Amino acid sequence: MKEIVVIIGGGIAGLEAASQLLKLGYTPIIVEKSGQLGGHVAQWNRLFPDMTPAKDLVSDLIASSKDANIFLNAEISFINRLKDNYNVMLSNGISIISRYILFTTGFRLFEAQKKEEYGYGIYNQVITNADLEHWFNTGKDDRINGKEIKSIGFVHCVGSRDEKARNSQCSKVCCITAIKQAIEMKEKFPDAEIYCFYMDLRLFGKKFEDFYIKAQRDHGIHFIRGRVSEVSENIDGNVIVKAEDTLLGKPIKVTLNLLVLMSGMVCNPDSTRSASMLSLPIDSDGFLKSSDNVMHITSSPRNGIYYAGACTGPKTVPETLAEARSAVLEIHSRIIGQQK
Amino acid sequence: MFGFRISPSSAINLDNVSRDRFSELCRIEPDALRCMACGSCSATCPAAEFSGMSVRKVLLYLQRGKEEEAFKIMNNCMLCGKCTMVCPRGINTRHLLLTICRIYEKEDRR
Amino acid sequence: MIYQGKQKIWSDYQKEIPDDHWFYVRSCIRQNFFPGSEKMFMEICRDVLKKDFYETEHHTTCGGIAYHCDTIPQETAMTIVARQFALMTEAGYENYVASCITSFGNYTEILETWHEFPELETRIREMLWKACRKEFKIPKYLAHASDLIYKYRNEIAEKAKFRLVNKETGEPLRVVEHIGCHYSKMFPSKGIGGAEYPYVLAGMIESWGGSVIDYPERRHCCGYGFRQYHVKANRGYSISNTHKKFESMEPYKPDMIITNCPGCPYFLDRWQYVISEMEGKTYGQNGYGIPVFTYEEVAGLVLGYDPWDLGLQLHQVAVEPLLDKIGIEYIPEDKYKGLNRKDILRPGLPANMKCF
Amino acid sequence: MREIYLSGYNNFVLPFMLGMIFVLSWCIIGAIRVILQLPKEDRKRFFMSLVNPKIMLKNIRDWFCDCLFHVKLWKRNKLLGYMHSSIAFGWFMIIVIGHIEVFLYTPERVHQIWYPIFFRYFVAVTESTMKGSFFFFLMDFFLLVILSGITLAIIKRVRSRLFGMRRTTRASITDLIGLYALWSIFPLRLLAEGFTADISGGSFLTKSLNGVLHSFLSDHMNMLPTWWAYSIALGIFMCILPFSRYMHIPAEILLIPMRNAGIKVRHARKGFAKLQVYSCPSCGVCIDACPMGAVKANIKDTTVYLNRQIKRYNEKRIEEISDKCLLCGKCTALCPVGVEGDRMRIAQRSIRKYNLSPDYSNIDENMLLERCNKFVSSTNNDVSSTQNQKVLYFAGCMTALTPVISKSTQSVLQKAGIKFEMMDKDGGICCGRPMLMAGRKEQAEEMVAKNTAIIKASGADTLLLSCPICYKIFKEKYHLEGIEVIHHTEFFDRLINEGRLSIKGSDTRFVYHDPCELGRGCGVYEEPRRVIGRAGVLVEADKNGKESICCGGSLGSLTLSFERRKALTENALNNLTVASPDVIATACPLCRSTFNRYSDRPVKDIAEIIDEATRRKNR
Repeated sequence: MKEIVVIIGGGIAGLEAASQLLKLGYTPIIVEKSGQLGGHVAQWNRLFPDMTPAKDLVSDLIASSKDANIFLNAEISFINRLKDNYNVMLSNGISIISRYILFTTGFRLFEAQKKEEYGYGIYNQVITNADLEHWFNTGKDDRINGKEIKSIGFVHCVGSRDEKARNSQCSKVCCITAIKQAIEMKEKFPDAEIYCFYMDLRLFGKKFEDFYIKAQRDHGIHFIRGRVSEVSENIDGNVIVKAEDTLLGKPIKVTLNLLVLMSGMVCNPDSTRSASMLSLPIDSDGFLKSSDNVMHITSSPRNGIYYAGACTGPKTVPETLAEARSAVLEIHSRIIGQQK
Repeated sequence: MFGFRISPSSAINLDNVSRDRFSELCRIEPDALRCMACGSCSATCPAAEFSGMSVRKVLLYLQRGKEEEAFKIMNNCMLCGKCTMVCPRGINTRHLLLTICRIYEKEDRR
Repeated sequence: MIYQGKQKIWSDYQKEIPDDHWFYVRSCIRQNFFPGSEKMFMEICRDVLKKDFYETEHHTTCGGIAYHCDTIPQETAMTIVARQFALMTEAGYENYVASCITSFGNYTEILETWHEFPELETRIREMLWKACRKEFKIPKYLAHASDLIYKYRNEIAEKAKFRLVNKETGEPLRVVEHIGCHYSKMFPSKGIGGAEYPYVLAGMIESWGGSVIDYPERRHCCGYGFRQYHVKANRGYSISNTHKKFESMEPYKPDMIITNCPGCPYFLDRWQYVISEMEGKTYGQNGYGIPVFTYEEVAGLVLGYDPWDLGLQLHQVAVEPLLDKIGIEYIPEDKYKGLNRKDILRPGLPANMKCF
Repeated sequence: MREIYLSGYNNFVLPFMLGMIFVLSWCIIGAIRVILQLPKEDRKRFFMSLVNPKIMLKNIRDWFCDCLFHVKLWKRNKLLGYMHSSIAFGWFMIIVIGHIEVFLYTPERVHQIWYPIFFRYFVAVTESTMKGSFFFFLMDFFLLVILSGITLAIIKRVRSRLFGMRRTTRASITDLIGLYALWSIFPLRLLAEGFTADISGGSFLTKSLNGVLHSFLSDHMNMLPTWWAYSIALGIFMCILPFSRYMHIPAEILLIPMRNAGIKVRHARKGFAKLQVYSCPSCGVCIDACPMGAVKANIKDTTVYLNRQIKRYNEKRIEEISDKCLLCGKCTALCPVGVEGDRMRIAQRSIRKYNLSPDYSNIDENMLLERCNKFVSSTNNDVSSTQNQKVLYFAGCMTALTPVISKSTQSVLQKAGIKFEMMDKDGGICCGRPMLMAGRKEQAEEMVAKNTAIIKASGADTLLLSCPICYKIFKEKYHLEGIEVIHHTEFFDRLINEGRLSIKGSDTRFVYHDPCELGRGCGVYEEPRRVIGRAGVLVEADKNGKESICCGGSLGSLTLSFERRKALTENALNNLTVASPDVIATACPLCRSTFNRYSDRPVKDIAEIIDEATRRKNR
């Protein structure tokens, strides 16, 4: 009999894992809470560093995992451990018995309205990175369309590295996302002055630094080291942003037609809920805790439970995909090992 | 009359900063924009101990419209080129400084 | 501005305020600056709303000004506060309401400190015992007087004779609400509406018919800042901050300013005169200033009290244009009549700001 | 000889005369203007030099060697040398002999200046004059020489590599007109004389041509058009001369005595600078010399183009060219006429207007002096010190970024038992050379004055330098009477010669890179080589010494960006490594760090090498 692997989460990690499991001859079952596959990446427009359309990546992944059993709009009602197996009960009444569960539950975008001082949901011209990608994808957003856009600000680290927001970790991809979006906006609004308010620029990945240099030199994007402390709205409905230029040691103030908040990655409460059913440990940052953060990032301390992607912490797309493959390989080795 | 006055805000209002001259500077020396404020230039500068010279700060001051401050710290620049040597982004700081001396003007002389 | 967004935040920051039985402590300075306010508060609470409010002549300053001016250490302030609590305990009250924002902030800060460091509370208890042989219970509820008016705002609105509406046009008055810094900036959860978009005064304005102006510098300090004003060398800094606020609210053409702090109405009111003398600029319409009120004065006005009984003649900025706008009647000749219609003399008029 | 025409005149001399009068008046007016534009003291110096027999003798030698024989070009490439000197000297000789003929045969015609040029048209050979067949022979001989030169010139236009030139100047339109006119003058002369050779007489060339021509064109009427053509070619050449590169011919005649009088470029455009610009023959030697030539895009920024743009008053290009230059001085060193490309560029930079100027008056030299004034107190009382030399070591700004150089230098000094103090241990004032190179002379002078005060007050008798950039300005612009200014390579050489340093050699193969400012700048070529020779095996680069290729890191260039310098450095490295050295040795901190960036083998300063070599012995 073909071994069943339950994959919780139909984002890119889940899809990639399913496609790899299929290639190895197993039966993956994807349980996806929402009505569509692809997770956060499906909402994105283009991916750094090569500006690949996110749509292409997601549709490739969906195509290569189409033979998996996929339950959309299905949540985990409960999981309990049998002797060697896990019994996964879904909200649609289906119950799956499997020896292997792969958590690809991903992250949740920080709710920007929690940073009250930035006024998301209060000031009309304050949007998030996700809203901006949505606009890139659909072209629909009254906060941008038909408005005169002469100045745009990007606030890095919204809800990241912020103990007050109860997320002290760095979300890793916001810096490069902000730069990517800043360049895209500059291309769309060449006359606009674009400001990036950052605390540290953390551009660790391949070609990320090139992006930064390009943004500076070719697009003239202003990088201001200093966290935005206060946003207010003026009588025209534009936002006034206050920050300190910490490199100059002077407070600065600027009026912006659009302020984009780079919401960070925070743990997904759904993955915490499912994890608690199996008494899986949660790390201090709220993400799932791997059995080892160096050697075994995809393993949990429990037999048969594996992790891949942003459920264990902020990850980039390639890292997520690599982890999905790596988790599949671990599952595979374990199945082979047990068959012997 | 009261023994005190309304002092102007020390905050820099980026809405009112004129960018014309800085754009002109960047047209001549586009690498100026590549500064990532690492501070190597300031650390190595022999004029730093005399006038607080720092190319990083000069660039920032100019971008924020604080031109007089920039001129003040540039006063002891000896054009020795150490900053050019250490700049990790390969900015031609010497030419940059010379260009500033050419295209900018002190307020009282404008 | 997305109003629903603010409503959501307001709903997140609500605090429990008992309806009745309060131990009331006054502010050090308000009675001098705006003498009608605290009187009006008691009158509204006791006489209009028939609530139980107790006050004692034995209470002192909370030590807040001295603490914020760095002239006493926090332990001293704590001991003073402990004594106030002892007075409340002796009087048999559990709910403590302060008229002063700095006091409210001071009490909140001390209670939070004791909560984090119980050993400090023990020490203060010992010190209070040594000093005056008193013991105290920590208040069950701590409120600022504006919290209570906020709580009673709808009752007041029901009894109101006037609304914050322009009599001529029927338009709501444009009101600037200014919250004292120590109300919720230190502990957002202790203030109604939180720190970013406090609702305490906005709620009053809304239920009394006005519309709130959301201007960019609404969070900014009034400019008092204790040391900034008390040290004369710093006064330029004090007025600069006030100036910044007025510059920011000017385009919205506010009809009035409502505050909930002892210092703010004073500085927002008096500095308008100083700015007019320095810069020749006034912020109200037709050469007048923008009248500044305490929330109690506004409550009194809408309830139909006589403006001169509320002490509005002590304001620097003329209130008459606003009274006319709302349609509140007053006798101009009585403005400078004190108790028993004694003439308290007309003050000299400013050079640049119109006054009556 | 007998005259055929009584008037001694024919209309065809008009084009020549027109050209002659034009070019002569142009040159005379130009020369007067140049002399008037000189600063007063320079003008005086120039006139004084003309009556100084020693200088005059040198002038004459230089006129012959440079203008006629092109000795510098001979040294560079024999074919190139022959090509130039054949035309120049041949033409010169034809003019001289032509005049001799006129003097001898028709002395009454001397005042008709066209007469010697068109002599053969106006005269017929007689029995008596056949004694002058010697002159006929000479005339034909030199004509042949010139024609051979012109043939080579035509070949050079197609295959310049045969003449040792990789790249040549792109000729301007006027240059081309001048060139074709020049090329056609002598074949036309040959043709014209060929037609008349049976009447006027001739030698092996003209006579035989005459025979050939007469075999199919017997009518003498055909000869007039050829004389016309010859005269027109001469006229065109002379009219175009002031506007073409051939202006260098008259300009150089004035340049040589001025240079020998010791006159320097003082103004960007006037006087001596103007003369240099017009003396540029556009030969293009500087194109191959220029280290920037490693990148093709830079070719248009060489000295020949600077001169051309100055002539055209193209300010934008003048600025670009002068700001880009590395100021390595190689074009100056190789220029056959002595145009000073580097000085000319500094002069162009110096006329730039700056709104902001640094001012160093706030710098307290006493504070700086305190950091290095220990001589007065310690050394004087040091009785044991046999040598009373007080060395003040100024490492320089650039050395601060290569601390190994100053550390090694200090270590070597200690081993040699030299008392020394560091002048800029905790930083100091820049020597001023970088500022001077940027053309801001006043600011540089302020720094020079500050440093001079410090050095003089320090009580030192020797100023030791590690950086050739500093060295050059300390030698040239500082007035440090009684204080010897010396570069560490020279100092080490002296210490070794005096036996105060003993060095153990090794079999490491070193190639020595001559830093621009040390070699071409200060003429120090031998000492570093001697020093290296003691420590290991010295091998040479392809181009070395005076022709050494700039490392590409020079402070001289204002506009060359970091990434555009890479190719220059790699080119210089390729030049250095032809003999497969183990180590690249240099004597400049800037060269060292520049090479180190891209080199595949270790790059060391001589100080490091010597420090290591002395350490070997101690072990």
